[in-house]
Amino acid sequence: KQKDKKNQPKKIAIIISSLNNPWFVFLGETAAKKAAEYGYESKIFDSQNNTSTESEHFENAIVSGYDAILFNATDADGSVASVNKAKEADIPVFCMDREINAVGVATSQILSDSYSGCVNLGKYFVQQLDKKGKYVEILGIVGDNNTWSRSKGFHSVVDLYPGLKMVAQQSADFDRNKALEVMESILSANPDIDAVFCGNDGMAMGAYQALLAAGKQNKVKVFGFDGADDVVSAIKDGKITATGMQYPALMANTAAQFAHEYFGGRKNFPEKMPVSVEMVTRKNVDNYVAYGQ
Amino acid sequence: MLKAVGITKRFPGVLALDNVSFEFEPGKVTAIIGENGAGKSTLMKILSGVYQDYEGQILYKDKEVKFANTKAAQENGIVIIHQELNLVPWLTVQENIFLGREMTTWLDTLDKKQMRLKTEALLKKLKLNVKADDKIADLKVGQQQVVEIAKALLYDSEVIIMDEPTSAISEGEVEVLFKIIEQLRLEGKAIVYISHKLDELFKIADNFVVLRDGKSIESGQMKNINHDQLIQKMVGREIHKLERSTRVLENNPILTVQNLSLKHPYSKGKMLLHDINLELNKGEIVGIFGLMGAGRTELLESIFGLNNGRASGNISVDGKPCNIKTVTDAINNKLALVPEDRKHDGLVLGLDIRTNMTLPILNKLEKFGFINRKEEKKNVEKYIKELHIKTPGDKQLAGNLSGGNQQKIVIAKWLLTQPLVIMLDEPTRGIDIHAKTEIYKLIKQLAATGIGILMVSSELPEILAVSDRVLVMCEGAITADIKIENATEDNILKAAIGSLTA
Amino acid sequence: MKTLNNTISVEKLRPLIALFLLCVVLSLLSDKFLTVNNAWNVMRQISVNICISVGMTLIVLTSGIDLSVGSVLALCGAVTAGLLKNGIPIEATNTYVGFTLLGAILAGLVVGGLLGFFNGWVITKFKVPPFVATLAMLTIARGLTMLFTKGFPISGLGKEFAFIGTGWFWGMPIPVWISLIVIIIAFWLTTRTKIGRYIYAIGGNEKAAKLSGINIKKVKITVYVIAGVLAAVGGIMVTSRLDSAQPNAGMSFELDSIAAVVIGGTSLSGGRGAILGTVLGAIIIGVLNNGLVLLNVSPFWQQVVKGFVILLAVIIDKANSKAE
Amino acid sequence: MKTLNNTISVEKLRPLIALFLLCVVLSLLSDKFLTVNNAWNVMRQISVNICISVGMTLIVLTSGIDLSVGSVLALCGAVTAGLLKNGIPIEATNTYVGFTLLGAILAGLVVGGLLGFFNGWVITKFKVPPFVATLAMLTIARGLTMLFTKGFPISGLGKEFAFIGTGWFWGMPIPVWISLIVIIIAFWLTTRTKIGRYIYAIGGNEKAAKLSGINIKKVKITVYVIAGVLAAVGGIMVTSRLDSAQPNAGMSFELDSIAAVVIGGTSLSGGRGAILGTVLGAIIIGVLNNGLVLLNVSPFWQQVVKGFVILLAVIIDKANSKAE
Ligand SMILES: Nc1ncnc2c1ncn2[C@@H]1O[C@H](COP(=O)(O)OP(=O)(O)OP(=O)(O)O)[C@@H](O)[C@H]1O
Ligand SMILES: Nc1ncnc2c1ncn2[C@@H]1O[C@H](COP(=O)(O)OP(=O)(O)OP(=O)(O)O)[C@@H](O)[C@H]1O
Ligand SMILES: [Mg+2]
Ligand SMILES: [Mg+2]
Repeated sequence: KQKDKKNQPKKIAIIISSLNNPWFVFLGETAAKKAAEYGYESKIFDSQNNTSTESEHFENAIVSGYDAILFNATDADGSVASVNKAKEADIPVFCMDREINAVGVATSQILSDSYSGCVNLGKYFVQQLDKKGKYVEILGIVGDNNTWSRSKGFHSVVDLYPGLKMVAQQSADFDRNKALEVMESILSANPDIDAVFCGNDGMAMGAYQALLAAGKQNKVKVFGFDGADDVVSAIKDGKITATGMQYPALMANTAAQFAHEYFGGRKNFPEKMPVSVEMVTRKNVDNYVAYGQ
Repeated sequence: MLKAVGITKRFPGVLALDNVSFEFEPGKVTAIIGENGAGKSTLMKILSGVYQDYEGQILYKDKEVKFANTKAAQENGIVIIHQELNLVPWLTVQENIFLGREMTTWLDTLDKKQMRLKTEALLKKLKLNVKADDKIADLKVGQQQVVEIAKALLYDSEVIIMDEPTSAISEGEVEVLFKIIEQLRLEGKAIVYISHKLDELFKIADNFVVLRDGKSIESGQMKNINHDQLIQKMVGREIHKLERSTRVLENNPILTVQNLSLKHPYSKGKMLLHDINLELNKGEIVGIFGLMGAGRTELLESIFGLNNGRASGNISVDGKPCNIKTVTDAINNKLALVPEDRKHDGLVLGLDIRTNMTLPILNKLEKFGFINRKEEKKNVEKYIKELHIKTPGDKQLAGNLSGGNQQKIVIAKWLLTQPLVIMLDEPTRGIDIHAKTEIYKLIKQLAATGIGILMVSSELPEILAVSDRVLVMCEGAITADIKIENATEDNILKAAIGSLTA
Repeated sequence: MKTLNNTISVEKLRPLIALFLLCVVLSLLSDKFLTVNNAWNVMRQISVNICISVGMTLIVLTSGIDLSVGSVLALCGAVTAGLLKNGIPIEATNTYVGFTLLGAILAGLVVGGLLGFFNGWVITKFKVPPFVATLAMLTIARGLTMLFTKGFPISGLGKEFAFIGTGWFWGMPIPVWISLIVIIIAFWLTTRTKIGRYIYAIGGNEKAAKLSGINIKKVKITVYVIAGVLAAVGGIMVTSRLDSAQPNAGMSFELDSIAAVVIGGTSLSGGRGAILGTVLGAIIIGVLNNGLVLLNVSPFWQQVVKGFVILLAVIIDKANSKAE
Repeated sequence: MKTLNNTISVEKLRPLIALFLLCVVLSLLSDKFLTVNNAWNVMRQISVNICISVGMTLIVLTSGIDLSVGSVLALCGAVTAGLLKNGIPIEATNTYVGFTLLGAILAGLVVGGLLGFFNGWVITKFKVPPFVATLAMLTIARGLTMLFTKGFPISGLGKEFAFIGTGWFWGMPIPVWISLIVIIIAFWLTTRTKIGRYIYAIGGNEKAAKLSGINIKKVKITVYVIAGVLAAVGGIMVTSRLDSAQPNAGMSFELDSIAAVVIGGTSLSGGRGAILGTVLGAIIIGVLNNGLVLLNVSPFWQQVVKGFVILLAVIIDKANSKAE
């Protein structure tokens, strides 16, 4: 039986927190493509933002004999138990984008640093508004830790300036349509805002649409996070002020490459490999395409 | 034993009982008599703890009582057989009989064995041929009613109230019930009996109470009053008994059914109807008699296109053979069916009279995407008037009307389609004597205009009073075809029992 | 208008009381609530829910339910956007069949109708309970949307198309016009036509309806088709407003729409209720969502408050129906 | 055992056919499917859904519905985790009241029971339709979870607690033991006790049940309380497996659980159905989810396939019931 297995191509499971968001779809598919380039069979699992679905995926992947897992966690703490299970089964796990809060469990973690990315965005935000003005924050799903790492990074800077006043903080669940509706209502209550900070690019586009409808697109600065297609070109057109560019392709490719090297015999990987989030603005936007440089 | 003093009960907009007083004695059967809506059921519901908000007093064994719920009444020895069936369709006979008073073992779990034994004994006593584990939904209406009776007889009670227990059961079962009532009377129980079938009352009742419009009109001993007097007290005026038909009709068939057979829906090879042949003439009223489960409903439904796929045979209307596969086909061929259970099959109780009446003819009323409501109203009002339907208006919900008026709406609904043949399944079930005679008159009037009428009934007097000819069914076959002048209760019943005894 | 008076009876508009109370409270709490601008906001925001809920009302009146509206909305929006942007590729000649604006919209509506037809067919032909049939469709249509879009939004659909969701006409936003037209047609359908009567009859007593010669299957399928088309209308509106078809559009819209129906006084067991009630229900939900944001209630508390207000609305409704 | 034979009638186990077919197909397609390891996997995975669905079955039998299970599960899991980790802070003395493992679990169960009680109370006292009452609770309990956790997961709950979700006992995973016990109790409740009988009676004909002296309100409230407690059991299991209480745990669990109930042959109009059917329904869904992963079906196609298989399962079930 062991022999059988050797002759078969290695199988890689790609477990993604949610395919309901194009950013993650891109992450997963890039990883799958890279794995295929190395000649491995791979399959994408959708955890649907649900940590217990995710743990089922781990169990199923372990049983069905996958040889490595490229993993995008739903939750830093909640996913640890699952990764532990894989470790016990001697299957390497490479985390992409999202961290898990445990040392020595995942083989390596290739992480996007949302927090410091948002710190940078916050600095730019302060500069653009000249340290004063009213702004609105649109949060992602309030039960999602990404929402909070972004929000906290942003506030760690912005809250230092008493001239910047947050007049509304609302959630739009990372959803473009909800962001549009929430923004419309916020504009009713606060017609005189100067900026919007959104937890992801989808919501930034939704907020922009609301501003456009209200004729305020030139007055209010919109900030997003992710580096999605629409937003990169919107920055070019001067519609959106800035976004945090994450590198899903880089992370996915690195993770797949690490798996390949693992099969080749490499044993020591960096526990954590941060991939910085770069800020994309009108000035440097020409260096970027969607999800990368 | 049970005495009521000055009972008054109001519903929103209705004074259902107005200062009613009476007394029930042990060892006596008291009949409560009154038209539909006179307040009989309401009174009984008060006595048995269903309603708690009423004025007046109830004295039970000389003490004033007020029951908080039906269970409290039951525990005090007062039980009621409700007019509407109150059974849980998906539970078994045994489970229904013991519902709310299950026997338990020392572990407080259900003692199914004991309950089954008791149920079987009861079923035997009532001569009901079903198993304790049969589901209620699989029973015929009549059998269900017997289960209701069994439920009431489960425990020894002092007062037993029966609200129209015989509205859906056949003569045989009525006999069994009467024997049981006789026995209960000997045991010294007080029995209250409500029925629209006056003949029954004269057979078993000792005393009577007449209610009219919520007031007690008179009470006394049954032996001191006769049939006609009783009716007059009830309605407040005289009612003429119908004479048997003596019409002579031409042989001019409007409906012909040949070799109609019907397969059983589940059991392969079993047939519900065998080779039925019948002919109905223009203007003729044919009564179809049979015992419970004889297949009369199935026959009418098969003709009406409801059993497509299972039924076979040829049907022609007015000489033209027609292929009836759906109800729509039947309507297009000018057939109409007034179903057996008007509440479940005949009416949409939550919709108003107008909507109910015009459902089958909306096709004709709609022009350019709009229902012609003037036309509709005209049609509806015409029949409300012609059939003397008592209602404040055509926007009244069908569910708010009395049984007799509901039945008239169903008939009006079908008259609107201008049918050549009307099939009526138990048209007077649960309807008071006054409304009944009105419906008989109506049937005769319709026949006089040339409509052919098939009327299924389980009441022999009704069959004899209305029909021009009587067909008798037994086990899915027609066992007799008797001209009215030759018909007697004897020869009809014999044919109905038919092979059962042969 | 004597007859109209009859149809819009007080009973059917009972949710008005809850709505009125809600509006009073909100305008006391925020001076921004009762402004023209905000009114248009609310109306534009609820227009999608109104379209969907009108279809849902018809279905619920026949004592059915449709859980698939959200996914159907997403798929139809995606199809319209996809065709508009990319047309249909023809591999053999390596060209595309382009679609005009109208063509793409029509295609979206047809897809909605087909999905609705499938729902109705499964329900009537195989007697699958509506809950299950449409639950399956919820999953299927979402999967198809993902397959069609490959998981990525389809954006940049042009000014013309965006006009549907964002434009104004005669001083009123286009989405509000659309929902108004939908309401009027549905009102006419339910109160003036035979199929409307049939819908009520089937929900009230299916057996009696059958015995009156009504073709139950046909009516039911029609109703599901209408609901599918209306979900497509909603999908096109959402897509146009965002200038982008989102693969996860319409998630859990079914709950909002059923809530609108029920708050509007339509009985989930069928046969009783009215389109105008549903419209009121949708307005209540829309006003509530808007109000919570206007008041800047924290997102954590919002859900709690929203739940209690919905409960309250229904309880007020019930209490009033008793008093009558 | 004549009586047992009676209770587990063929009719009630009809979904077995669908399950059997599904298993045959899957084991032909994947050699991994029929392994001991995988069987434990599936059983562990469905144990949460089984707990919830058993409660849901009781509610559906009374012709109710519970949309709030997922949120209640999340809140109870969070409460247990929070108390276990942080206890209750007492501001005055600046200390904490610590909770033992058992205490924290008990508190979680009590919260579940209370939320269920609230559902039942609203439904029976104000005659709010169960759909609306529990829809409101869905939102409320989710909001409370967010408030309680402040949106962050509560993790690091200790080995002992993790044992509940991950441990083994006598060769069987603990969650499977728990679901087995739940099934047995519920089976006993529905077939051997008065309240079980009353549940069926109320769903079959509420009026008849009332006239038989059954205290409808009491039975209904009891049922919602049981369902709440079972949701809490599920929540504790989920939390323990992940060693972390997630604020958005249990999202859309209500759909999976209603699907299990309906596939298991329980009628949504109440009065007919059985616990064992639901268990089969949950197994079908679990096997399906597991099988689709084993077969390497792409996630987008999975949804499509899953929808069709659910439809098929119900259609097979229906077809067989006719043949009988
Ligand atoms: N729940 C109720 N709400 C309002 N009115 C009612 C209710 N029940 C009965 N009524 C009214 O009270 C009156 C008495 O009704 P009741 O059912 O007691 O008549 P009944 O004599 O039993 O008639 P039947 O012979 O048709 O059974 C009728 O006018 C009826 O419409
Ligand atoms: N849906 C059904 N499924 C199985 N058997 C049925 C069904 N309907 C009727 N039957 C059987 O068909 C036979 C004829 O029933 P039908 O209802 O026609 O009798 P009926 O003469 O009208 O009696 P009733 O006085 O009860 O109305 C009965 O033996 C009955 O058990
Ligand atoms: Mg009565
Ligand atoms: Mg009959």
